[in-house]
Amino acid sequence: SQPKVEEVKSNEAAAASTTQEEPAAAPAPAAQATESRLDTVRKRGKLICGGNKNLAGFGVLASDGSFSGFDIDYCRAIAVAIFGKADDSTLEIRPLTASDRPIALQTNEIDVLVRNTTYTLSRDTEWSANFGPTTFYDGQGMMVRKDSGIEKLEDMEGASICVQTGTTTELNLADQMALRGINYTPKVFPDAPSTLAAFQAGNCDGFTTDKSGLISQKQELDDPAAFQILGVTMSKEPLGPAYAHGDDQWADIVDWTVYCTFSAEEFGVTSANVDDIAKTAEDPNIRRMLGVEGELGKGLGLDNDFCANIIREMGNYEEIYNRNLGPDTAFSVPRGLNSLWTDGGLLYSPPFR
Amino acid sequence: MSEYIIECRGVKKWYGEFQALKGIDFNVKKGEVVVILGPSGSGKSTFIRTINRLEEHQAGEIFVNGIELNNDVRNIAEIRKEIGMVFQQFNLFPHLTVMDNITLAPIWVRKWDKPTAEAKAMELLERVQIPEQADKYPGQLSGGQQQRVAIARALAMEPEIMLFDEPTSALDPEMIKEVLDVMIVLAQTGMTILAVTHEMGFAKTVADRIVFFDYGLIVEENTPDNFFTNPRHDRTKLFLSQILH
Amino acid sequence: MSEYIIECRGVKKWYGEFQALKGIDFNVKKGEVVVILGPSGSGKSTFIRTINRLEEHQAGEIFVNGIELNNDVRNIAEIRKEIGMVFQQFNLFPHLTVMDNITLAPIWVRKWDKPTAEAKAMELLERVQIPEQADKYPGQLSGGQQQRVAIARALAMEPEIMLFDEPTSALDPEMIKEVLDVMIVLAQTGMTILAVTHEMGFAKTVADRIVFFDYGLIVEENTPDNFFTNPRHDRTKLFLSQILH
Amino acid sequence: MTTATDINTAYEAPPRTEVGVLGWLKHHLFGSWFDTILTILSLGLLYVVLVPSMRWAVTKANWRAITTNILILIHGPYPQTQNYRVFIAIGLLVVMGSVSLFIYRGENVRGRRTMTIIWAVSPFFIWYLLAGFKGSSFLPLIEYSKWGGLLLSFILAIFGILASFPIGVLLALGRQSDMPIIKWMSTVYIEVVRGVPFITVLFMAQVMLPLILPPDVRVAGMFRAMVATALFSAAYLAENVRGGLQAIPRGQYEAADALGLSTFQQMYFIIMPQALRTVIPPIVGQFIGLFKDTSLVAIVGLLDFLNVSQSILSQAGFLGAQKEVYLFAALVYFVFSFAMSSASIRLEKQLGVGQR
Amino acid sequence: MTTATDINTAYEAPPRTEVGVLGWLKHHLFGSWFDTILTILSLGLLYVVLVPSMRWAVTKANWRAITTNILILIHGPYPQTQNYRVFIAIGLLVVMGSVSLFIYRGENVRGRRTMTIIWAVSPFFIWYLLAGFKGSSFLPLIEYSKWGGLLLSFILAIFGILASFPIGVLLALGRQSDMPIIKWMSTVYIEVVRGVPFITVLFMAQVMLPLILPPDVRVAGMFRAMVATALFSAAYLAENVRGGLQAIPRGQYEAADALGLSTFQQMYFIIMPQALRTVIPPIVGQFIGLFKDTSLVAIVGLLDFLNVSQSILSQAGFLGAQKEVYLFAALVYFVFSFAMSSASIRLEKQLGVGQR
Ligand SMILES: Nc1ncnc2c1ncn2[C@@H]1O[C@H](COP(=O)(O)OP(=O)(O)OP(=O)(O)O)[C@@H](O)[C@H]1O
Ligand SMILES: Nc1ncnc2c1ncn2[C@@H]1O[C@H](COP(=O)(O)OP(=O)(O)OP(=O)(O)O)[C@@H](O)[C@H]1O
Ligand SMILES: [Mg+2]
Ligand SMILES: [Mg+2]
Repeated sequence: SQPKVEEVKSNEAAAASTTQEEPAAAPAPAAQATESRLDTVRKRGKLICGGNKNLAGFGVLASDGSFSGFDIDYCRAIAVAIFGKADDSTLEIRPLTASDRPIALQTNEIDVLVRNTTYTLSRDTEWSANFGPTTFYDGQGMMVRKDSGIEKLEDMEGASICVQTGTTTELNLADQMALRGINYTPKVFPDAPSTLAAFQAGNCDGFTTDKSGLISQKQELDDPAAFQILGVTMSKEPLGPAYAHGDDQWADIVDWTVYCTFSAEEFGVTSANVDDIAKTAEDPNIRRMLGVEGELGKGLGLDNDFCANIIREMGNYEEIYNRNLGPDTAFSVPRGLNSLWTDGGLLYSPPFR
Repeated sequence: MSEYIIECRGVKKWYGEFQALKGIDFNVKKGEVVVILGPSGSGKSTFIRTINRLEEHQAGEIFVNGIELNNDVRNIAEIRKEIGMVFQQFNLFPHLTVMDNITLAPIWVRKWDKPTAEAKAMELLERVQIPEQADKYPGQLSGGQQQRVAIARALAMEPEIMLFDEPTSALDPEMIKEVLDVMIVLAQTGMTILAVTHEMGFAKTVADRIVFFDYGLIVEENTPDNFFTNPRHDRTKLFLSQILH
Repeated sequence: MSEYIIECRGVKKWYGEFQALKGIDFNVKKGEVVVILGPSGSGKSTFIRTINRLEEHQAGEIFVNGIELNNDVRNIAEIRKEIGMVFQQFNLFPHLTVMDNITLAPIWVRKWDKPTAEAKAMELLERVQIPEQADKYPGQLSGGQQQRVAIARALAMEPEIMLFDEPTSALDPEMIKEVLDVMIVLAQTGMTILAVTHEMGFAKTVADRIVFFDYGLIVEENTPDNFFTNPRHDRTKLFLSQILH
Repeated sequence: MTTATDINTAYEAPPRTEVGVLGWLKHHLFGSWFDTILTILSLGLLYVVLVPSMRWAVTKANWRAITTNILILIHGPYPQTQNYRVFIAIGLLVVMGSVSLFIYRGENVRGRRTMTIIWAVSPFFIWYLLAGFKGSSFLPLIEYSKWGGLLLSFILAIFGILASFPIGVLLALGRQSDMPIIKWMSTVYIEVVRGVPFITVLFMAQVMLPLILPPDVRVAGMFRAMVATALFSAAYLAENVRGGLQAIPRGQYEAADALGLSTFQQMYFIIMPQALRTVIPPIVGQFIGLFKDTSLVAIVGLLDFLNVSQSILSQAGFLGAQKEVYLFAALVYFVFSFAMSSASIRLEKQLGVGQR
Repeated sequence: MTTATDINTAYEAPPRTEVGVLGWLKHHLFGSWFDTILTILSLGLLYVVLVPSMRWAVTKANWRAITTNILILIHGPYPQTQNYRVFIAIGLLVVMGSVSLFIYRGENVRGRRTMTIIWAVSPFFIWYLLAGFKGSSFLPLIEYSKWGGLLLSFILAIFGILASFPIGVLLALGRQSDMPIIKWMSTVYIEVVRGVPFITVLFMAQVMLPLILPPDVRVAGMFRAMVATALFSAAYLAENVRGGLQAIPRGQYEAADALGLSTFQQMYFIIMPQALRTVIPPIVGQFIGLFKDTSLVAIVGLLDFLNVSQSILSQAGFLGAQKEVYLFAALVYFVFSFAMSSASIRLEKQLGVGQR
């Protein structure tokens, strides 16, 4: 039944037919086809990026009214790729909740979604969306009180577990516990703060979400030292940008923006040295990436030096990571899988050529 | 035709299945003062209210000043301008001052400017002898004063006809006198008046004619003298015996 | 002491800074019928309402049946059981049937059982001649019928004293007669009655005594005959001249 | 002129200006050109809105998102092996409701009294039917955390309405009281509670309560939400009732005083029935609001109807079914709100509020 | 007995049973043993609740979460280099408010008229002050997506109130209308909108609107929320107004008719002023509710006050500051709701609703 569902869904999103009248819906796809997403964004003068405002380290509303975080930096990077800079005039962050993000994508409210969204097959099909390269490899973990005596999932027979609704987390939890034959009571909440508050208040024995989230949210607890994160990883949670079906040029722009940050780290290009390297580099791989040689950027419909711009403004992957999650932050999340393939991690950029 | 300012021919009126007026033929000359009497529920109020279209009649014809009262909204508006009405319960607008109560319609219906309307209002308040109450609210006045304001409000539109529906029956004895005095002066100035009232003193002294209603019909029409001393109809006699206890 | 069922000594009452009663000395014997007259605002209602503590007096003493009216809640309850009151505006409970209006207090205050209370109510309704209206709601009755229900409601508590505060002044002429008839019968059965009313016929025929109020004081106290034909005080004469127009 | 010698007490029948359905239509819908235009316009609007909606609903919409999940929509995570208990409860209420329609219309006093007792007892019966008993194999205990869906929404709304009613009435009386302490306390309560968002109250209850209570006392989230709902709603109700109290003429109090009724009797028999009657529309409006606000309890982790609906959207297979799910949820809320509203209008008519 | 020969029209002064503050206290707070117990109990309650709360607020609480973020709480992501515009707007309103207090109390008709005109013009002025102009360097354009915090909550609430008022009145009149089409349409609108949760309406607006409009026409989320708020609130308002209309005696309509006032004049001068006056309490209650419901607009991606507050909880420095943030938010909502409520009670008193 899966393909059938997909067909229904994609038709529906594309044809945009709802309770409104049929005829008005018909021209919609045509109109979209004539104008590429890139043209729309250029004409508008700004990129609209769906983000989060409630996840520490990934998407937060800062005291100065701007958004910041790992995901937000990727929104910025895309804006830089298109406009050469990312500020209020070229980028708008649209804070979304977990359950309205697919609608925002489908209705073209946003151009791209970078909101700690796990890439899964059903989302790929049923959201009528595609996913770009994974920017953060996460896995679901479990946090418990240190004095609870729980050391592994198997100790959680009969326990209650706080989990946020509308997420893959909720579904993974069910799968993993069923797999292990553990009975438990899920307690679901609509957003991250209320989920954590319930855990803090002692309403549940365990608290589950992506490990990166666990690490940062542990800091939000009154007494972080009284809690521990179990070693188990219950799922694969590849987080990355997502965009609506139907515009391959746009998909390429988002994808290569991400790859640009990977490659830059691999080649040791940083925001500090990018201009020097552009002048002096001899490695044709680096020269092509930075737009000194070849027409790669033009091929995407962007400026030839789009990647140099990204690195100058945002830095390479390592800089972005360290700025938001690295050792100098409150979270200090170890790189782990999020290391370059050369360091035994999973980050791997196809060649710029 | 133009002899009468009000002409009614075969006026009938139903409330649902209940017939309140059963064919009233009745005319009033300009300047006449007519008192309507009758037991409770006989249709007095209904009749007087059909004349300015507060109730719609379903059969018969009513002409006021030669204009027929029918569904034509302009006719109704035209006729209402010429008819002032005073209710038993005063029906003053409690949220407006006495002055505003009186000037509202002249300003918005007759389109007078405010100073003109206010001058006229003060003149009328003097006529009903409460000029000092102009800035009070109705709730701050006694019943007699309220009813006099209601009369002034109706007169402010300079109507040719005044309708009174039991204007004194919600009042204390001393206040009744205040209001009757105003009505008597009004009658003497030549205003056409149609009044439902049980004040026999008023009926005797100023009415040109007395009309007696029962069961939605005019049972007797007579001069005041004859009506009280020599009523033609048995029903009238019975009624008088109860009233004049 | 026990000669009088109501005794008032130097009763004074203020509304804020305004003094409504200025020292009333006044006694009523059992079975007496007293009519209270006076211009509007003279304190008649205030006085009659202090007797069953609807208004609190601030100086002087009031004894009913020998019990003093003071802040003691039990005394007030005791006295109210013995006093029935009929208001100008009837004040029936619009959401209850006539029967329930009448039986409510006997059942819940006198603690009678329901059949007893209903039998008594029917008896009273027959006395005021509207037994057929028992199951209607007040809104479905004419004013005269409503006031008769109000009288029956007050009588149902079998009070020793009945207070009437202008019971007929909200009524049409024909209905006034209905209510006065009931009151007259009541007076003839020996009930102690204190009535504020401007019905001179009632005052003349059944009152044992007439009391005239002005400015919060008793100006004149007299027998009906003397009061109307030979009033002692100038204020009384002025008042009578206005009433008897 | 006309001098009737004999009084005609007979009546003529009123003239029939409009006959039957066609006459009514002609008179009301096409009475003037303005009416006619309006009628045509609104028919057009209906067509433009309804036809494509219906077409979408019939051909395109993926109602499987609803049908597959109908059980959890009705009762949330309540165990499906035991859910016959929920349906028995629903059936019971439907039967009681239908029987009541007859009984309360009729004149049978005994029957009405019996019915009233049944209504009074039924909440306890239904509660134990749903909750069960510890260790019982016939009716095993179902923990409160398993109650969800429409079942939970109803429990919250009904409890909220029933409990806020007396509290609200007392608060309204308190605010009118002569005793300054009672007056102040009522006023402060009303103003503070009205002044703070429901979400904040729920959240505070979530964060604060465990700090106040001894650590081993745990109040089920459902009870916390029930109490919060009732206390919150009571403040609004109090203001509505106060509006009704202001409409009662002084004469009613005086007549009751003069009859010797105690303050309580006066309130219970005379004042409250009239005061409440005049404010039926705002009270019903508020109860409808309360019913809808029950969805906010998601914040304390309860799976009420709206939250169950939303959680369907994260099920693989129905990730894109927002329109269907939200439409269905809106429809369900509408049906129940409309039922309340209609019942209240019938009640208003019966009590004759609109007539004067 | 007493036969006054001369009428005494002089008055004595009333007896002073209580003198000054102490007398008042004695009379009201310790009048009976019941009063006394109540007084002591409530003082005790105050002590138990207030003292530890104050101690926590002064010694333990980390108010830096609020102070650091005060600007975004006030105006959200509005650019801080331009935010003097917000403060000018606030200052202007405060000045206008204070001046009005004097002017509307006084008798100066010209002054009152001028003030009214200023009030009528000020929204446009403030709007342009805040929004700015494209390309202007003096007042550069600030996009609507940057408006947030209390600023946004206020704009939504004020627009909601102002716009729902006329719509609600028209709907109420429509529902009372003799023309069946208008009556039906009003009734359907009122019942449908009241019957559906606000979140659902917002969500539908979110999903449906972009599908209806041409793809390059984008309605800022703020406008969508404004319209949704107003339309939603109007349905509730209509029912409240209808309650007020039912309280107007028929005589008022008849008197207006008899004077020859047109239907519109009758409504405008006679009926509405009285109808609205009687339903001030429920209307104010509803507006307070509206103000608090503005927090639901988070669903269309707007950063209203409550959402900004919540997002503070994810800032690295204030991860555990739930209590402070929620308390502060509750306090802010309370202050404004209470101000509305107090203003309404003053208005009620001025208009003499409570007296009869
Ligand atoms: N709106 C109405 N609906 C139904 N019946 C009505 C209505 N108004 C009046 N009636 C009935 O019509 C009849 C005539 O009423 P009307 O008010 O004209 O009598 P009336 O002579 O003025 O009596 P009263 O002296 O009591 O004012 C009465 O039987 C009354 O019950
Ligand atoms: N609640 C009140 N507050 C202030 N003043 C009042 C109040 N009730 C009555 N008064 C004043 O007390 C005086 C006496 O009022 P009362 O009602 O006793 O007069 P009355 O003789 O019954 O007059 P009427 O014939 O008009 O009923 C009046 O001047 C009145 O204005
Ligand atoms: Mg009449
Ligand atoms: Mg009086």
